[in-house]
Order: sequence, then C-alpha cells, then structure tokens
Amino acid sequence: MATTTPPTTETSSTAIVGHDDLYRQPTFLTSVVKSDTFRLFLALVALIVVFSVLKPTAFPTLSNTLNILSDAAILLVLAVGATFVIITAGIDLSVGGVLVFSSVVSAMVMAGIGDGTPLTLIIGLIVALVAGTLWGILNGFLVAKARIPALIVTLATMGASLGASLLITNGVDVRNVPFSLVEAVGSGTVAGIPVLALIALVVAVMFGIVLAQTRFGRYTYAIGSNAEALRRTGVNTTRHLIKVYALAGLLAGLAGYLSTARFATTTLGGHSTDNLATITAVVIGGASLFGGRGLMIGTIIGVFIPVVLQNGFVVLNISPYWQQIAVGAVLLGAVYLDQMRRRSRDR
Amino acid sequence: MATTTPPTTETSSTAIVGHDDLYRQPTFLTSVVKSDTFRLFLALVALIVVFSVLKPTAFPTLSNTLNILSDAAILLVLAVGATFVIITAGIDLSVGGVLVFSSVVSAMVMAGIGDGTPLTLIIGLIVALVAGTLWGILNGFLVAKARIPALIVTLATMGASLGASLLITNGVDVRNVPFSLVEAVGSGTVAGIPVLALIALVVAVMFGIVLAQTRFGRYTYAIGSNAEALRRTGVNTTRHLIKVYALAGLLAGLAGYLSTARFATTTLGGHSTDNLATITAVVIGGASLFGGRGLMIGTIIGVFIPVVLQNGFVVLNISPYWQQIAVGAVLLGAVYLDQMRRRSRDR
Amino acid sequence: TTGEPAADAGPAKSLTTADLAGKTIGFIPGVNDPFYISMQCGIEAAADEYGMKVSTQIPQQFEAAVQTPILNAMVATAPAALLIAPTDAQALVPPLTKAVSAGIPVGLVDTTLADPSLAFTSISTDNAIGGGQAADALADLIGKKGKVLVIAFKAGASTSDARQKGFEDQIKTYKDITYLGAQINDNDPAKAASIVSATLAANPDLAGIFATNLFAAQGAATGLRNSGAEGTVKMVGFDAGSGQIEQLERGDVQALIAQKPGEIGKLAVEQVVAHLTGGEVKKSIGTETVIITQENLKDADIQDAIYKESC
Amino acid sequence: MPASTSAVQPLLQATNIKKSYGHVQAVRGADFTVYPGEIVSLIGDNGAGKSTLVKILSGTVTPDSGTIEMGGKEIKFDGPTSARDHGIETVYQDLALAPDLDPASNLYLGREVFRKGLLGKLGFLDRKLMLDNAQLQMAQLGVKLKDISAPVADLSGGQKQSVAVARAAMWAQEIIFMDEPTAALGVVQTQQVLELILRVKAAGISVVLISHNMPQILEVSDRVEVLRLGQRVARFNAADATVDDLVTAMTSGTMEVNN
Amino acid sequence: MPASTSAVQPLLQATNIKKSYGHVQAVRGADFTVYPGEIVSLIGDNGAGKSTLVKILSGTVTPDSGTIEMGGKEIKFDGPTSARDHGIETVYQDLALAPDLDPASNLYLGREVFRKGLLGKLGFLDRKLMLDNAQLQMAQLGVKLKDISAPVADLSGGQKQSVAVARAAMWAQEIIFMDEPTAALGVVQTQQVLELILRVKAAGISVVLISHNMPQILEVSDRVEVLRLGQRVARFNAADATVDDLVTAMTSGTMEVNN
Ligand SMILES: Nc1ncnc2c1ncn2[C@@H]1O[C@H](COP(=O)(O)OP(=O)(O)OP(=O)(O)O)[C@@H](O)[C@H]1O
Ligand SMILES: Nc1ncnc2c1ncn2[C@@H]1O[C@H](COP(=O)(O)OP(=O)(O)OP(=O)(O)O)[C@@H](O)[C@H]1O
Ligand SMILES: O[C@@H]1[C@H](O)[C@@H](O)OC[C@H]1O
Ligand SMILES: [Mg+2]
Ligand SMILES: [Mg+2]
Repeated sequence: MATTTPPTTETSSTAIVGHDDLYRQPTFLTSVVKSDTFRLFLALVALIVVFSVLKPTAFPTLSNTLNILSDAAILLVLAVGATFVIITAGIDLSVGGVLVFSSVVSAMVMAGIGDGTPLTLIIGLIVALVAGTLWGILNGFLVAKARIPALIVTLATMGASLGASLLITNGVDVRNVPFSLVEAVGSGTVAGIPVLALIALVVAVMFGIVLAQTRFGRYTYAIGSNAEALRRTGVNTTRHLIKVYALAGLLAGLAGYLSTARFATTTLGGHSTDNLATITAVVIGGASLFGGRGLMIGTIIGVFIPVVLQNGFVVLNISPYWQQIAVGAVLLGAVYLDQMRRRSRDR
Repeated sequence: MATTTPPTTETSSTAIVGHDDLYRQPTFLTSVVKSDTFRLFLALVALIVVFSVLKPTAFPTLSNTLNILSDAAILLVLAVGATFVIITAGIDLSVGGVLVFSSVVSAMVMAGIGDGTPLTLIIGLIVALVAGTLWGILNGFLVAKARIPALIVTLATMGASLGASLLITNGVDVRNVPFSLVEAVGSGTVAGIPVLALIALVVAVMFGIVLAQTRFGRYTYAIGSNAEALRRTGVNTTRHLIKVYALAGLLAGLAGYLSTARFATTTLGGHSTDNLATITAVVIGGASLFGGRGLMIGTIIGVFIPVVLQNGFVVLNISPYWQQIAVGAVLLGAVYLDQMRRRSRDR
Repeated sequence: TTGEPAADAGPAKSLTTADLAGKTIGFIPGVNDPFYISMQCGIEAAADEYGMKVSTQIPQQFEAAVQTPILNAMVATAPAALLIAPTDAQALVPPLTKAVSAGIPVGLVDTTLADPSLAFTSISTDNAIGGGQAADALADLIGKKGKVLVIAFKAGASTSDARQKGFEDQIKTYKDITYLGAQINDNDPAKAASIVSATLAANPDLAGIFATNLFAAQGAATGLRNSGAEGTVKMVGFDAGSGQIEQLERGDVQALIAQKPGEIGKLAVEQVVAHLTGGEVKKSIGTETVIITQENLKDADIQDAIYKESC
Repeated sequence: MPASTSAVQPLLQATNIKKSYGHVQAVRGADFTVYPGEIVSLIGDNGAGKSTLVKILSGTVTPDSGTIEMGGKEIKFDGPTSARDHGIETVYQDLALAPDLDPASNLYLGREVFRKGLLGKLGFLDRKLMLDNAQLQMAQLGVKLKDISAPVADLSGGQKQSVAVARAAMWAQEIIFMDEPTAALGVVQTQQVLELILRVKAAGISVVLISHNMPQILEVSDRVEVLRLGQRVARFNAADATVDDLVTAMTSGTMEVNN
Repeated sequence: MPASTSAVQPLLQATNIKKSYGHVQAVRGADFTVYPGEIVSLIGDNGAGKSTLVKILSGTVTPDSGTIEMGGKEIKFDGPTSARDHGIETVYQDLALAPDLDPASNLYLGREVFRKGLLGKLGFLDRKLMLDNAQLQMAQLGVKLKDISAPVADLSGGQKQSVAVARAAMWAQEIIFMDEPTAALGVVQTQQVLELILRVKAAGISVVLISHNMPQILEVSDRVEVLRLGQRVARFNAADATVDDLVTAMTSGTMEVNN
C-alpha cells in the first residue's frame, strides 16, 4: 500500500494570538460562587428553608437553633481532627473510644479532687487533652512508623481505648463530675449561644486557618497528595503524620471533656458510631478519602447537614422508619449537587 | 570558577554481563513462602497454636473448630463481596442493611408460602439474592454513574435498607420462617461440617477463582489501579463498577438468607457493625483501601483472625474488657508482621 | 403495682380531661424492639381514650449520643408531655433538665435516671428482682448445681446492669453453682451466639445461661443450637417477644422473664393525664414480671404477657 | 491509492475544536487533518494543547465544540470505545497504564483473550497466550523485562513507555496517536519505535506523532502540523521543511491561512 | 581549582553500589564519580539502573550495600534530608510533585517561607512571596502558566517537568541530579534547561544529567559515565567521544577496567 503525502500550505501570518487571552482570571465572587463548597452550602440552606416552611413554629426557633448547635458541637470538634487525618489519606476510627477514655480519666481526676473550682475544671481539661493526645500519638506512630494501615490501627485502638475505659471504671460510668462543669460548659451560654457550640466553632475556625495558612496545613495536603514527593523534599513525613494523628487525638480528648460537661457523666456506651458520623461529615464536606483534598469550611457544613436533617425530621414528626430512608435520600441529593462539578478531575 | 574535566579511561572489554543474571526466577515454593499472604497465614496459625497450648482441652477440639467455622461463615460471605469492592478502591457500608432487608423479604415470602418444602426454601433464596442484588445495583449506579463517593452512597443505602426493613416488618422480626431452613442450612451439617461454613467456603473459593482467573476479576483490579486507564482502553468502567457493587449486594442477600437460617428469624437489630467487620477482614487480608491490590485467600485469613481471637479469648475466659484491648493488640501484631515486607512499594 | 404519692402533685395550670383531646405525647424508647413496640401500643391505646396523639421517635442504637439529638428535636415541637426510656442514667439528665425547664413534663419508662427527681413519674419493671427470679429459675432448671453464664446486653444500661446484679446476688446463694461471669454482646445477636459457642468449648459442662434481653436471648439460643446443646444447656431469657416464645416452644429456652411493657405504657399515660389535669401522680411505679415456661404457656394470662408485634 | 494531491480525502478531519477546563482554554478552535496511510506530526510548545487535542480525537475527552469527520462522515465519540471501534489507538502522554497489573495484562487490557472451550465462555483468561505474546511484542521494541510478572509500577520509566507503545501498536487499525512515545526511551528503543512507526505506516495505518524532537520528526514524518496556543498555526510537507521552520512556527505566533 | 588531572578529588564517589527489589537486581555493583563543578552525564539503556542509582545517591532509596563518599569522607544517607543537607538536589524521573498543590507550593515544598513577625513564628506562610518567586523561576525556564493557582495535576506534561526542574535548580548547593529533565520539554524549554545547566555549573555546582539524547549529552557534558545492567561499563571525556562510542558502550555489554 502506497503512502500519501497530502499538500500543505505554508504558513503566513494572520493574527497574533495573545497569551493572556487563554485564561480569564475569575473575580473573587465568581470563584466563591462557583466553588464546590458554595453549592454544598446552598444545599444546607435549602434544607433549612424547607424545614422552616414546613414547621415554622418549631424548626426555625431560637431554642431549636441552639439545640442544633449543641447537637453538632461535639461532632464538629471530632470532625476538625478527622479533616486533617483524611486529607493525609488516613482514617481514624478510634475517636469514639479515645473520647470515652479521655472523658473517663478526666472525670475521675476531677471527681477525685472533689471540688468544682475553676482550677479543678482546668486540670480536668488538661488531663483530657493529654489522654487524647497520647492515644493519637500511638495511632500516628503505628500508622507512620510501623506502617500498619490506618484502618486497622485505629480500629484496634478504638477497641483498646474503650476496653481500657471499661476496665478502669469497671463498666460503670463516672457520675460524680463537678456540676460546675456542667453549668459552665455543658449547658452554659455566652450571649445566648451555648458554650459548647462556641468552643466547637472556635476550634473549627482556628484549625481551619492552620490548615489553610500554615506550613502544618500544607504538609498535611502534601502527604495526602503524594507522601513520597514530600519525603523526597527532605520533610520528615513520619513525624508530620504522627502530629496529625496526635491532633486528632487531642481533639477527641477535648470532645471527651465537652461530652462529660454536656452529659454530666461519662458515656461509656454512647460513642460507637462517632467515627462513622465524623468521617461522613468530612466526606460530605468534599474531602476525598484518597487524600490531598478538603476544606474546613466544607467539614463545618458537612457536620451540620446530617444534624439538621435529623432534627428536622423529628420536628416534622416523620415516622422513624421513614426517616432513615429520607436521611439517606437527602444526603445523596446534597452531595450529588455538590459533586456534579467535580467530575472532570480524577477520583 | 573553572570547571574540571577529570580523566577518563576508555572502555575495554572484560566480561560480558549476561542478562538473565539479573533476575533469579523464584521457585514456586519460595514465592509462596515469601508472599505477604503466607506470613499472614503464619500469624493465624500462631494464634491457633497459642490458644491450643493455653487451653488444649477446649480450643483445638472438633466442636470448637466447627463453632469458629459457623461464626465466620456469614462474615466471610460478606467479605468476599467487599474484597471486590475494595479492590476497585470502593467501600460498601451498606452490607448490614442489605443483609437485613434481604433476610426480611425472603423470610416474609417463605412465611407467606407457609410450608417448609425445598421449593419454598429455594424461592426464599432467590428472593434474598434478588433483593440484595437490587440494592447493590442501586449502590453501583450511584457510585459509578452519579459519581457520589461510595462512602456516602453506601451509608445512605445502609440507612435506607434498614429503614425499609423496619417499615415492612413494622419493626418486628419475622420469625415464622420454615424450620426446615434452620435444620437444613442454619444448623445442618454435611460430613460433620456446618452447611453454613460449607456454603461460605464454596462462595469464597468460587469468587476467589473469578477474581484471579477471569476477565471480571482483571477489570476489578484495573479499575482500582487506574480507572481512567481502563476506561481509555474502551472498557465500560461504569458498567463494571455497577456489576461489582451488584455482586456485593448479591452476596449480602445470600448472607441475609444464611442469617435467617442461622437465627431462625430475621435480626433487625443486629447488623450495624457488619460493615466495619467486613472491611476490617478484607484489609487485614492485605487489600488496600486505595484499590488495585488484594487476594481472596487474604480475605479468608482476614475473616478468621478476628473470629479466632474472639473465640479464643472467650474460651480462655478473659474478661470482656480486657478482650477488647487484647483483640486490638493481637490484630496490630498480626498485621504488622504481614506488613513489614510490603514497605518498599507505595501505599 | 406499688407506688408512693408524688411530692409535688400536678402542674401549675390544671386542665380538664376534655382539654387533652388533640394534644400530643412524645415517646422516645431506647431502641427498636418488640418490648418497646408493645409499650408504644399501650401508650397509644391509653392516649386514644383521651383523644391524645402520640408521636414516637426511635433511636437506631441504644446509645445516649444517638438519643439526645432526637430528644432535643422532640422538645422543639413542644409536646404536652414526654415519655422516654433514657439510654443512660446520667447522660440524659442535662437534656431532660432542659426539656423540663422548657415546660415539658417528663416521665421515665423502662429505664431510669440516677436521680429521677426531674421526672414527674418513673415507671419500670423491677429489674433487680427480675434478675433474681431468673437466677432462681435457672437454678431450678439445672438442679442447683453447675456452671452458669450471663449475657449482658449492654454495659452501662440501667436495666442490663440491674438484671445482672440481681442475678449475681441471687445465684451466690446456691453453693454448688459456679458463676462464670458476664459477657457483653452489645445488643448484637451474632456476638451472643459466638460467646455462647466459645464458652461451651471452654466449659463443655456449662449448665445454664441467663440472657438479659431479647437480643441476647436470640443470639444465645442460636449459639446453643449451633453447638447442638439446645435443651442440654438450660437457658433463661429476659423479655418475651414472639421469637422468644417460639424458642421456648422448641425447647431452646426453658424460661422467660416477661415484663409488662403494655402496662408500663398504659400507666405512663395515666400519670401524664393525672399530671396535666392536676390529679394524683405517683412518683414511681414498679411493674411486675411474669415467668413463662412451657408448662404455663397456654394459660390465658400468660398469653397476654407475650409482647405485641403490632397494635 | 492516489498520489499526493489535494484531492485525497482526509481520513480524519477535525475542525474548530474547542475545550476549556474551568477558566483555562486548552484548545481554542484547533483544526487537524490526518490523511490515509501517512505519518503526520503534531508539534507545538509545552501547553499548546497537543495532548488535549489527542485526547479529544481519541474519544477520551469530550470537546466543548467542533466537529470530527472520519472518511468524510461526521462522527461523535461518546467515550473511548467509539474511537476504538473506528480503529483508533493512542499512546497517551501519561501512558494510561494500570500500575498494579503486569505488562501482559496491560497490553491486553480491554481485549483479553479467553481460554478455549467452556472455561473461556465463563470468562476465564488465557494467561499463558497473553504472556507469551506480550513478551514477543516487548522484545520487538528492544525491551527485555527482567521480571515479566512484576507490576508495571516497578518498571523503569522507559520500560513503562514501551508497554504503552506496544499496546497501541498491537491494536491499531486506522490511526495511532502517539503522544511523545519516545520521551523516556533509550537510543536503541527509540530507534525501534521509529521503525515500528514506519512498519505501521507500511501496513496502511496512519500515525500521528507528537514529539519535541525536531530532527526525529523530520526524519519520519510525511507532514507536520503546528499547534500554538490551542490553534493550528501552520502545516508543512516534511520534505520541504527545516528544523528552523518548525521552531519558528511553534514559537512566533503566526496563524495559518485556511487552505 | 586544579586543571583536569587525576589528582582532582571527586566531590562524590560511589563504589560498588548494589540494590535489589525482590528477585530483581536493579543495581549490581555500580560505581559513579562526580567531580566538583562538572557536568557529568549518566547514560544507559532503559532499565540499566540509572534512576535507581540516582535515588540511592540522593538518599531516597537505601542501597543494599556499597559506599558513598563526599569530599573524601564516607557518608550514610538516612533519608533525603541528609542528602539535602549535603547540598544535593534531584529532579526525579517521576517528578515527585504533589499533584493537588499548585506549582508555587511544589517549588517551596519542604522549604516554605514564613511571614514576617509573630504570624511567621506561628507557622503562617508568606504565600505571596512564594507565588511571585515561583512565577519568576518558571519564566526563566520559558514556561508561562495560564493559571498559576491550578494544581499541578492539571498542567501539561512539559509544564509539570518544568516545575520539577525549577525546584531542583532553586535549591541545589553542591550537586543536582537531573533524571531526564528535558524528556517532556519543548524545543525552547529544552534549550532553557540546557542553559540553566550551564549556569548552574558556572556557579560551581556539579550537574549529573541523565538523558537518552546523545547529541544533547555531548553538547553540554564534560564527562560521560555509562551504566549497563546495573554496572558502570565505561567512562568518557565528552570532548573525545562520539555518539557511536556512547551507543556502543551502552549496548554491547563491555565492562570497564577499573582505573
Ligand atoms: N485537566 C485539566 N485541567 C485544567 N487544565 C488543563 C487540563 N489539562 C490540560 N490543561 C491545560 O491546558 C493546556 C494545554 O495542555 P496540554 O496537555 O494539551 O498541552 P501539550 O501541548 O500537550 O503540552 P506538553 O508538550 O507539555 O505535553 C495547559 O495549559 C494545561 O495546563
Ligand atoms: N521499585 C522497584 N521494584 C522492583 N523493580 C524495580 C523497582 N525500581 C526499579 N526496578 C527495576 O530495576 C531496573 C532498573 O530500573 P531503573 O528505573 O533504575 O532503570 P533506568 O536506568 O532509570 O531506566 P530508564 O532509562 O527506562 O528510566 C528495572 O528493570 C526495573 O524494572
Ligand atoms: O427493658 C428493656 C428490654 O429488655 C429491651 O428492650 O432491652 C432494653 C431494656 O431496657
Ligand atoms: Mg502533552
Ligand atoms: Mg530511569
């Protein structure tokens, strides 16, 4: 078979194509409005509007809003930590157990001191934070150093921390926590806003800034994006990963303290589903389980969507069996809306 | 600064380096012994040996072995499906709900027919399989077509399938299942081996072969390894993903049927942790949550390690609080052993 | 039924029973199971007599963290009264305190609080006594000797703890019975099944099992059947759903300690009505248990004790 | 087949193709022509839009607008399958290999060979056949793999590229797009690929070669088309062009007069 | 600095380096020498072990055996940090970029610049400074990015490679290893990188260049070392060598006499 060499016109100049034509710098506003997170935010707003219209007397009230804030607070604290972990392409199933453990040891210490002075409350806080952080370091060490898959590590420490809590309490919740803690933190308000919610929001904003603005945050993205690339630039990725898990542990410790304050007791049996709830919130918020992507503002919205749904459905008095179905459907819808724009890029 | 051009010796031939020298073809035996899965298998064997030594009269008995097999059976059926899903870099949290749903509808159909003839049992089986498959197709559709993250999809369908089960049963377990089912499948034995365990093993071996030997299996690995590459070769990756989730659903349906047979009733309240247990087994078995890697033999071992642990600790009569800690520790140890060799390659 | 008169009888504003029509009672059980369904039936039937509505919301797990947001949302709907089975004796105190201060009277059913004073009434089975009855029944079944095991459905749930404690205190009085301790199944039947089969492997001479609720009983019976030990190892279960009755008929289980959930529900509504209309309110009511065996199963009053599946 | 005149009907004709990613215009009205049985090079600066255009013409990426004709008839690719059905194969710049699979599995990805008989009907693969053929194909490219069963992830850069090239060469019927197929290859392997390209052409299959190696391009091509900032700016007969001509066209921003 | 005699002390001297992956011997007793301020090319067939050797010499991979000396003193790299501390930078063949981060973040990865003042102490990044510098660096390589804030995943093949090259050039103190740095680059960008290499050398930094482009190698190198099947088989003074010499050494399997 012969080959052909078709004719060719030699070039002649017609128009200079300017380089900058190829890229239209978006305005700040369009880039916000077109962002993934904004669509998710709209989904949340839509939910709130629908519930408010359907039950104007019960849903959009101040007290119900405060309920929702309180319900979300502890989950949000956990989810802030999980955001970091998930961006590193990790996973932390241990938060519920670490929460309980921290809650138990700090409650025991406070009960041991026996009074309800601010100093006691602060000691209790420190104990909770330290306890949480230690579990987090253990997680980080096993994941980063021993290179055991995070799922296994944190499932094991979930069991271990819960088991340890049961052991030291003999399976009975610590109940004699200072009531001042409950009053000040658990059900206290500042300017009408629950202290729990305030603390959670401060934590979220603070670590949102850390994630977006600091080197710590950047390494977190880099590890999840390509850990080997980060390692080759000479960064001690092991140490950074340990820090990330330690942070998740610290926040689980804080959550444990807040939980003690909220429920006026430790809640040994109440946190087996915290891990999935947390991870779900982060993933709804747009982070990828494959790492490298995620925003704190997404996580915040991702925490509120299920909480608002749950509250709204109960307020509407939808049959509980239907609720499970409806929650699933609405969740899918909200995430689908958000996801449509993300297609082009990889998984 | 001047540059140097150091002296060079021109080459002169000394020895021909043979090409084949660079690669020592391993014998079949060494490649088995050095394989990751073999080390995991050794960990399992070590566990069995330790328990047997500690409790020679109770642990390594025939009847206890059969106990362990029965305990593992349903989990194994679920884990076979999860192996496929996880190799595609997916995740299926819905298996517990789908199991319950399939169990419920098939039990209702069998109870409706009202007799215990083999035909009725077969109809029940088909109903369970179809029900499970339909949920699986829904999962697959939402993951592959709507591109919603698998975690969200399957969390939603978990709730939805459980909600649907509660709705159609009004929250009460279906119990008037034919007792012939319980006798034949649930507690029946063939040559002394529980029928449940036999079915599970047949399923595992069959789908192990599918995974290793067929095109279906190969596409499963390819999707998890680089879905875009597979798509570019012209394979309909969407359809394949749907098939994989459908398979996981089908097996959850089968598991639902087996569960009905085992408990002589549906178990509406009992499957909220099946998903994590299943995923854990697959990951212990060496599959990566990032997809592309995993073996059915690993999954089988990964199912048995926690089941053996749990059985062994109860046999040793270790306090349940300590058990949670010990299970975690041993799990970490077993996976660590296995993991040590995997380091070199990526995550 | 026993009870002491309430210290502070009646709310501030008293209604007539006619005013109650159309008002809503909120009901939050601990989890979804036939026990609570029967209770819901009792509540709905009794409420219906006063033309009241019942709105029921069910936690998916028997956990405080799952129950609390449901409670909070329920409070937002401002029901006339709230009946709840708190899943933790302490953890539900703060949110329930908020409910009360929002003007919603709270009654406790089945489970209770460490300090139930915030509730205008608490109505429950005497679980410690029930546990003791289970011990006696099991002891009789095994000829007062041998090894026994407890499957506790949840560490920290007041009913589970009380049944276990009641059982332990009573079983100690049998000197030839060896108590192997309690294992926890976390409301998971499969876990109960594997605990039982493993215990049997370690103690082939296991004589008896006490399962503290229906999830525990369901799984334990399965474990026995799988090990071929049904009937040989005697079993006493708490609760009497139809599934448990079937196990009893088959001989997998020898005795059931049945609560009276329907009655708890009915009494609870009566207390709600009394509270709202300024009638006499009983601060605490204990309901009885009934022991069901194959022998008395056919009795009419025993048939009544079987839990309902739908109202 | 007719001699080289403008009367020859193009095998593939793309007109006014546009594609943006978010705010970035990758291809902005590009044209491209492939004649039957020719080797045509597509050249352009980094970021000119070559790879994007290739992905569009091989069905992997959907253009925002523009038309593609094959044999004079307009076609719409809905996904790579339809391109494949038109006999188009592609060596992608990112190689598009499954790193966890071995070279043989990658070569046969999407075209697995089944065993004979019942097992084959059940979907069982003939792994031996595929393995043997793969080894043959790789050897033709001058590549000897030390461990043929190692996953592609473990291969050297050049070895990976050889797998991608071998795959496309194995299956093409009408056109092969080769996006920088020799970038990572050694001297010998590069030569083998160039020979392969000539063999492919001799078999009547058109080759579209993307490369930054101008001498190489002039060596093997019949024609050269130049892309700049997402548009075709020039076309050359390779025989008449010099490296300087090409470089000037790529860099100095002139736009071709439509012919 | 002394003229080119054998008396010049090597800057880096690797002796008898071995590395196996499972059953595959990637490097089997390789030697390699870098003199101060020179451009030395490391060439060899695909799979010869060049990239593996580079990874070993930049601390990324731990060899099974062998010694590495710098300035006459034996050193042990425990990880890339120690190589970096010795002033070594590397352009890896797989580029080693974080695809989700933008080019500026990648350029400064591991060497982030903090803001002034308290915020800086708290770990806050000076993103503007890094962004501006990154744009400058990229421009020097002839690369203009359309969207400087786009993640590296979205860049074209050549753009990605430019990011990797710019990064290494920015930070090297003693030696830059460049593993096929121009493989994906356009004509202009390739020329820029070659000029960059000469500038780097002029600043007294040694460059180790891996490339399959023999004319390019002879154009810029002072010396050439040849790897074959994991061993050094020849060394050339670039000035004295021809492309044929190099190709023969790479392919015909002779082993150098130790000098
Ligand atoms: N998926 C994508 N998302 C966003 N921008 C993209 C994407 N793919 C390509 N681009 C942009 O489109 C332009 C063209 O890219 P393309 O890969 O087609 O260039 P190319 O001509 O192949 O360059 P090279 O010679 O470097 O391979 C580049 O500016 C690139 O950044
Ligand atoms: N991580 C690894 N696991 C297993 N084998 C590997 C690994 N890395 C490299 N190899 C093998 O070692 C040999 C040398 O690879 P290397 O990447 O060093 O070659 P190279 O000289 O850089 O080749 P190229 O010119 O193609 O880039 C190859 O046969 C390759 O398959
Ligand atoms: O009494 C209740 C019953 O036994 C069952 O529902 O489990 C929870 C218990 O509180
Ligand atoms: Mg390109
Ligand atoms: Mg290489």
